[in-house]
Amino acid sequence: MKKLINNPAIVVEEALSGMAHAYPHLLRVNFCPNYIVRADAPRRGKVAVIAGGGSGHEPMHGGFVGLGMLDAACPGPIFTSPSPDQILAAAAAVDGGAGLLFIVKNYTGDVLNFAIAAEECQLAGVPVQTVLIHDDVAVEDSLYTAGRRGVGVTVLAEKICGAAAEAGASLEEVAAIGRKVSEQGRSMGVALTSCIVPAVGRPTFVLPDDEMEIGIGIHGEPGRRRAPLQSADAITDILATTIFDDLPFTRGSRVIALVNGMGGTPLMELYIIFRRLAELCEERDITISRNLIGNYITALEMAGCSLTLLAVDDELLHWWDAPVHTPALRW
Amino acid sequence: MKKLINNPAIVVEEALSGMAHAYPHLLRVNFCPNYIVRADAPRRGKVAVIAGGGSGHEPMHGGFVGLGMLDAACPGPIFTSPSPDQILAAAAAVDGGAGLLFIVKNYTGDVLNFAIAAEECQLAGVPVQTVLIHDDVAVEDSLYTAGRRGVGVTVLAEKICGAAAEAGASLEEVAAIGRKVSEQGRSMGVALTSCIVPAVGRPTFVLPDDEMEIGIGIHGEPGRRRAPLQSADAITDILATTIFDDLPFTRGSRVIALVNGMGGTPLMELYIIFRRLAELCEERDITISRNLIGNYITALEMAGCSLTLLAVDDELLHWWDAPVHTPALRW
Amino acid sequence: MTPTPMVEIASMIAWINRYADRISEHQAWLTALDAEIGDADHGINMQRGFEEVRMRLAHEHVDDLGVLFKGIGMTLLSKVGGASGPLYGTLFLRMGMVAAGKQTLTPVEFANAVAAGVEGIRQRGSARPGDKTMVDALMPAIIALHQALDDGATLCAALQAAAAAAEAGMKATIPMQAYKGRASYLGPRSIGHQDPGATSAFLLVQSAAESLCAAEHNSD
Amino acid sequence: MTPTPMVEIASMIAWINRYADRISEHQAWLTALDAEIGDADHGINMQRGFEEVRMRLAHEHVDDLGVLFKGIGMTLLSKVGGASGPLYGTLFLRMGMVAAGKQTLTPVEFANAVAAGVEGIRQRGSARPGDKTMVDALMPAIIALHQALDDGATLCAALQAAAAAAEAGMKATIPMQAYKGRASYLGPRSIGHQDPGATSAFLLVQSAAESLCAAEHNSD
Ligand SMILES: Nc1ncnc2c1ncn2[C@@H]1O[C@H](COP(=O)(O)OP(=O)(O)O)[C@@H](O)[C@H]1O
Ligand SMILES: Nc1ncnc2c1ncn2[C@@H]1O[C@H](COP(=O)(O)OP(=O)(O)O)[C@@H](O)[C@H]1O
Ligand SMILES: [Mg+2]
Ligand SMILES: [Mg+2]
Ligand SMILES: [Mg+2]
Ligand SMILES: [Mg+2]
Repeated sequence: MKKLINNPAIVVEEALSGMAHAYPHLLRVNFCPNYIVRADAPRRGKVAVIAGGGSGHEPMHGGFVGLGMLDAACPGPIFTSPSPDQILAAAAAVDGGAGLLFIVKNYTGDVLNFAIAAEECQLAGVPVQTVLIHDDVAVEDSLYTAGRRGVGVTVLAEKICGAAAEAGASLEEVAAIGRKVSEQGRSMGVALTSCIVPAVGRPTFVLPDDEMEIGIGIHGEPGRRRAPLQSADAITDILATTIFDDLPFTRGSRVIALVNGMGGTPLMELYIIFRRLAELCEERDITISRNLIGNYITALEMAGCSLTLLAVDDELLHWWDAPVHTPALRW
Repeated sequence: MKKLINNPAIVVEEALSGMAHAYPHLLRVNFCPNYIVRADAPRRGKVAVIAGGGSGHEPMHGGFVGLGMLDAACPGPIFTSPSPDQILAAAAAVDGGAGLLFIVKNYTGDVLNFAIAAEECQLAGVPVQTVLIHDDVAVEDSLYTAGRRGVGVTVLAEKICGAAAEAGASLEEVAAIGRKVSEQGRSMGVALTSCIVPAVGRPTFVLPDDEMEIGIGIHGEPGRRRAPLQSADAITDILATTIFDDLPFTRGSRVIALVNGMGGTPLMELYIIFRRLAELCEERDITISRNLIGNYITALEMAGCSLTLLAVDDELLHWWDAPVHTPALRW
Repeated sequence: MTPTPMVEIASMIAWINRYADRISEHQAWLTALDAEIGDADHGINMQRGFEEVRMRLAHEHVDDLGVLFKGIGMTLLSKVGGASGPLYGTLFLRMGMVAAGKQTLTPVEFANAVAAGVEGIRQRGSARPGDKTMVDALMPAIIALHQALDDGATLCAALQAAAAAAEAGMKATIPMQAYKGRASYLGPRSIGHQDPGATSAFLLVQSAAESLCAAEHNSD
Repeated sequence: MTPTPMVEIASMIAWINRYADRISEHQAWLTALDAEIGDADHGINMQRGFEEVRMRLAHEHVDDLGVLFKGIGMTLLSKVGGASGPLYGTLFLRMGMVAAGKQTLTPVEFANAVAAGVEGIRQRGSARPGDKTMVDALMPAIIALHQALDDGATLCAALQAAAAAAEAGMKATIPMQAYKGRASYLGPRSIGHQDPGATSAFLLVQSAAESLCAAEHNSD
């Protein structure tokens, strides 16, 4: 296992400590339980936007704490959702009296832990709304399954809800905006390599040199199917058309496009993917109004990428363009 | 070779095409010869800041084209410096009548190609100044060698010179600021893996699972020495103390610190490195006034990192803090 | 006829400590199972949680089974994380509600407490039998436990029957396609792998049988 | 005594085309040598440049050796990139200056043109013999070439002597530590590897010998 770490047992804490040293003007880090909050938390009268999930997806979520995005992030152990007491402690630190918005990726662990925390908050009289992100079109959706995973749309939802909350929108308004994002965004990913969970020390799966995993999530797990490695264009075609075939991308729509690296893929390759995605959108008369290209929601050092398209209107673009100042997203 | 590419022969062109699609408001891409210029080039009366080098180091340099940073970037083939005609064409596209500043990393190829271009410009009556970046303390410096490589300081010099040029400083002033940055910055890097040059298809070198290369550059080449893999803290100690032992970091100095990923290293690991670097600086009474943590000057998908420290005063911090709007750096 | 041996606090603590041992022994195995169809952390999660439970049990004196189980549940909830943390946490929290205020339980009361816990897991996770989760080991176990006690078996014998049922349930997850949890993302590719949560659940029941049979033997 | 055979444009084009063949054949080898102590692109760079040269030569009619060499130099300058582009580019640009306006060269004039080119490389790159660069193959070659011509050898024989000297110079780079170019960053670790630029330089001289000997033979 080749990693720049000291001890697999404390990678999360040491990384958090690095963030605390690097961004004191933006955020504060608490240990035991671990959470990250805005430097100026709590903001009185503002809806507090809280997200969390396993670590290993950096910059998500901690890198999105700051003005116009998250009030708090709750990092669990690597690939393991945070616990309710962690979420509750973060919530207490950022509660500004206007309610809490939980942005939760649809994984059983995240859903259950945030649900327990939400129940506790409600019991204590603190209003909570939860926006569930479940955008991965690789996963079949049904009433009788765990449903689709939450992946790239999470980043967009955090930005957009964060902007609305910063502007003073009410909890119901921010939640409604978040649900709109969740409904209108779709993603799909591919892996060329697995990754190594530090405490495990071996790759989660092994891929021959001429194969790829299609329909992966963000936890170094195998995907929906294994296929022969193909060209960047062919891969983009697979991901993008699966996304297009799902609702709600129609001719004439505008989208925000995220070409996301999984942690071990160079930016150059993401540009090559974006090139093809732009062609495909043009063929379908879909306008890429905004884009984001880089490592935003990762799976440790996995090589691969994911595409996310979010259908937007003027309202969502307005919140997208609103100022943001966090370690990983700033304008 | 597992890469998200279509054809090794045209990776650079396809990536440039992706950039052209993604950032039309920031930059324009020219093909044959390949160069990237600011969308609003040429800026009349402004010193044009031009950099270039082999591709494979993304986001450097193309990702730094835009307001407050580079006027033009000349991307060569992967790891191969651009040619004089490429540099001349880019120069012609951004020349605003106030002269050209070439920021050149100290590699024989870059130096020679930019020197030939500079001679041609001078012949044509266009004033050119060249700032040479040679910050890699892993390399012994001497009159009789090629000298030190240019690595991380390049990013800082491009930002700082770009800010001064944007503010209307003269060619001599911008060049003097660039030389100050070059004199006051030092870097060193480590690799945990090599990388694969697309046209080659095999890793440039092979490292056993328990070894690392210390003192690497940014071209996937082996470093000064091979050593047993150590902890993140021990590695940071090696890199940082070699940097500290070189001029000009004294007690009480302020620095800009860059913890740079080589392309395949997750952000989490860079945070762990930054944590230790912050401790080491504190022990030495060196204040990290600003920091940058992420992939800024890379070697394709190499796993590893480099540290850069730049001793700064109020003037350099002023230019550092000035607005910048490029694909990869923005505030 | 000897009086029905009661379930004591000491034997519950013995059960949990034995389970913590089993989890440590099998951590790598549970994680490897999770690597095949999940995210390679189940053993790590469970070990983190049960080592914390073990430590707390060693330092706290408890004389109420409700308090004991609730404490275990809260610790699991805050230390395990992932899907298994809230689920195993709920199991013990519900057991704690049933056992609140008691220092001993009859075997049937114990079985009822466990049944309430398993019902809590089903409510939280809404997994149904056949979805390839821990429920597939726990449901058969609780049915076998009740059945054996109804048939007059000792708690030891009943738990042995429950462990056998849990083991069969665990193995039955191999041919199943997952519909809940992370393995469901794999769709048909989840077939052919044993569910890690069903495996840790079997170990839990097996540990109960081992430690309570030892307790029954000692009290003879 | 037959008149000294002159160096013609056609044989120069044959030389360069033969060299382009050699580079293609040995691209992987040159790149592999560069992977050991450089950045694994020397063969790729040279092939890119000389394929472009070959293409232009096939499409352009030239009847001035100065124009021919200058064109080759400019193409190399714009297509090879890296360190070798400006260096080999300079070699041919300088040869073009010496040969300007000529349709043929005597062997001595040819040797002088090459010598001017090598001197250009030394000026541009400021490498000295022993620095482990292409200079270590080119300097001995040019000395041997002049020497042989002085001794009355035919151009073919003189170029064969030059190729032998270049080969020895190339091999002599193996034990050297690099002080110029990318290999210098490796310090003592550069010892024990053959310099890729010295290797491509040897191939250039060898190609000259091969193609000019063939020309001399044809003109017999
Ligand atoms: N909805 C559910 N109901 C019951 N058990 C579940 C459910 N979802 C997952 N599980 C169990 O949890 C186990 C995985 O636990 P763990 O790996 O610790 O958490 P995570 O899946 O979050 O990484 C699965 O093997 C399965 O038995
Ligand atoms: N200063 C120099 N003078 C002469 N030759 C040099 C010099 N620097 C490098 N070279 C030659 O260039 C070769 C490398 O060329 P190439 O790999 O194409 O360029 P780069 O080093 O820029 O990748 C070296 O093997 C060496 O022979
Ligand atoms: Mg997990
Ligand atoms: Mg090169
Ligand atoms: Mg798991
Ligand atoms: Mg090279």
